[in-house]
Amino acid sequence: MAATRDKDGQSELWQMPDAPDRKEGDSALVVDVDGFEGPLDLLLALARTQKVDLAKISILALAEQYLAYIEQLRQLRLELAADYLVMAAWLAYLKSRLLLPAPAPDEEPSGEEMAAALAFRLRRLEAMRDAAAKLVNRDRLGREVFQRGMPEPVEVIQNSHYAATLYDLLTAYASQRQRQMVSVVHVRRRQVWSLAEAREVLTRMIGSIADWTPVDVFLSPWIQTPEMRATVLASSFSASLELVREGRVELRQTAPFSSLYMRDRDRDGAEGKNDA
Amino acid sequence: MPDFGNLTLLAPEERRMALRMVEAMLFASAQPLGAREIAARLPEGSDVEALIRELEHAYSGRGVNLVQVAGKYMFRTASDLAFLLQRDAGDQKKLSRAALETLAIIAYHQPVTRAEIEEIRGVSISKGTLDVLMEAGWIKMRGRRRTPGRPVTYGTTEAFLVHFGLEAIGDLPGLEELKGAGLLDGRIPPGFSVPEPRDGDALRDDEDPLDPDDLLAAGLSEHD
Amino acid sequence: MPDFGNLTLLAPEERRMALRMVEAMLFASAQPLGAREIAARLPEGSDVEALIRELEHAYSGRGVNLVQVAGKYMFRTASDLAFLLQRDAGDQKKLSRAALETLAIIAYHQPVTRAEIEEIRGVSISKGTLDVLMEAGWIKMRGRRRTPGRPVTYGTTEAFLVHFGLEAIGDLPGLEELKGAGLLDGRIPPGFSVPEPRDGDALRDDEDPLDPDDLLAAGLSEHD
Repeated sequence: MAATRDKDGQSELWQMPDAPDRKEGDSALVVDVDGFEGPLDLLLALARTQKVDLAKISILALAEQYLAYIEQLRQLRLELAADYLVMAAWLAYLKSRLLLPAPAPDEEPSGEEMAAALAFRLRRLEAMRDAAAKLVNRDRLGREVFQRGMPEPVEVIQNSHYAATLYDLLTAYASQRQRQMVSVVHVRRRQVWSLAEAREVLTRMIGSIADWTPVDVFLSPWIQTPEMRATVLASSFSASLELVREGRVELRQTAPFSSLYMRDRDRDGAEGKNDA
Repeated sequence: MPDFGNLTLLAPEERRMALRMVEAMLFASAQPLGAREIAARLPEGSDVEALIRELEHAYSGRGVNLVQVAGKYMFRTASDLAFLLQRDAGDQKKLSRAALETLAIIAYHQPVTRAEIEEIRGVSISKGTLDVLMEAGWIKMRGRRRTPGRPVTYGTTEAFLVHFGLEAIGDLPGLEELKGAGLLDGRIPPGFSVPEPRDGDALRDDEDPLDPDDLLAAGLSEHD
Repeated sequence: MPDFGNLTLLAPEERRMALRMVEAMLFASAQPLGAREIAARLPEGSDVEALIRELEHAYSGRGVNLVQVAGKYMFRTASDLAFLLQRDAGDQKKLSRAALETLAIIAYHQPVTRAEIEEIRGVSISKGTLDVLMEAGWIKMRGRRRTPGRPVTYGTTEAFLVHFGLEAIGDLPGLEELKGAGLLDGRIPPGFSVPEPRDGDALRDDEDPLDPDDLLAAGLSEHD
């Protein structure tokens, strides 16, 4: 316990088992073989050492060279990138096919065909390298040859840059306004006095209606605009009918379309309340 | 009478090389070069002034001249050919329908804010639309409306009148004329109106002048 | 033997004017100009090709030459004067070997997919490699191969031709030999048909246009 609490002791405990592992890890680092860009690049470099025209190269010899090289690296306990190993396996197979021409099924390419394919790929890669070198050694703009340092830009005069006639303009204006007058219908939010609202107002007023009173008189505070009149009257009328049914108010109308009068059913109580 | 050069005839091989060098240096340089800068790259003992004079002479009647600016030398297009470097870009680009409508609304309803244009069109306008019209030089920012947010107001320019052959913005046809021309059809709801367009740079009562950095911020300057 | 021109002696006044105009236009532009662009600003009936040839000849031995690149024309400094001007060039980024090989493969095998490039080089290409070439403006995405997965095809741009001083993609160095050796044939071993690299924008039979967001996704636009 003391050791774990102690800072140094703790780090010792943690580090001790790790240290040997890490050393093994060092040797397991993946090697990008001497800066070669992949197995094909390595093969091409090995082929160069044969110092013959790539067209006449011995693929068998090349395969052996490659396998030997890879073996050498592995003896140095270097972990090789996977594609180098895949190539090694493929070359080992190619080598066996070339040395022991087994009767292969028809679909499979023969050893010679496989060798030719590899030779082709090597030649093509080399050709592209040469081409790249030729390309880069050309007189390149901005490196060997130069364009005008102070170009005089073409000045664009924009006066009549956009074509549009007065007719276009008017047509656009008229048709768009026309479109809008049809399609943009401003539906104004209708103000509605709900039945509930009307009932609430009427209920509050029941106590203060002394005698027959025209409905529109005591509703006038709510009829602020002409548009409101209809909805206020309609809702109040419906609400008042309900109140009549409940026996709380009385309604009276002397003639069709004449004023509607309302009074408290229980006038005495109402008066009492008013007095209070 | 300028001629296209007698350098090779007069100059020995080295002189010709020096001339080529001066020519190439002046051509490739991104700034005018002084005689001393040129001399620094020439073989020692070259008579730079003489080389420049010879080159100047050789190019004097050409499409490109060697000119002296602020004591330094540079190639420049011959001044009588400046027209070649101007391109009238017109007559090709068509205004988009959105741009045309926006332009028309600005013309009729000016001074008008972007929000008002959108309200009239019933759709929002992209910044690009106003930019195109500004670039064409047909509209400009006039001022700022004295309402919350102080929106910029737009109006048409002199160039607009010139392009559309109008003497004044008031010459734009009104409602009756548009109807008469068949551009608006008969079913016009009550309350529909076409404003009588008015321009003039004088600000309206509800407009403030533009803020000093309005034009900078928009990356634009007025076009009229 | 180049000479500094016999144009004025041979040419009548109008021809001389036309020559000056062509010279001015080409000199003024840092970009190559096509014969049609030039012709558009010359008096009608001018023989542009002949004027250009005459100018080409007049400048052939000079410090500045008229050259043909990407099927267009431009003035640039004579290549033997590189020593004089290279200090102006600043230190340009050197292309990595991988980038250079990839560029060559795209140039000679276009239109070509990424997988095909990788097949030729025998290693996978890092994303950065194509980006560098696109950023330089030398390659572009052309379309999509009509094969499973619809891989993007790459090709070279006009800027590639201009930078490397090529008149057309058919002028790539060693192209004929490579074709003759069957090394530009994708199939192994060399087959009967030998495809020619093509940089024209017209898509091949087995190419589809790019999807609209291909360019966006790559954060790149076409460079030509």
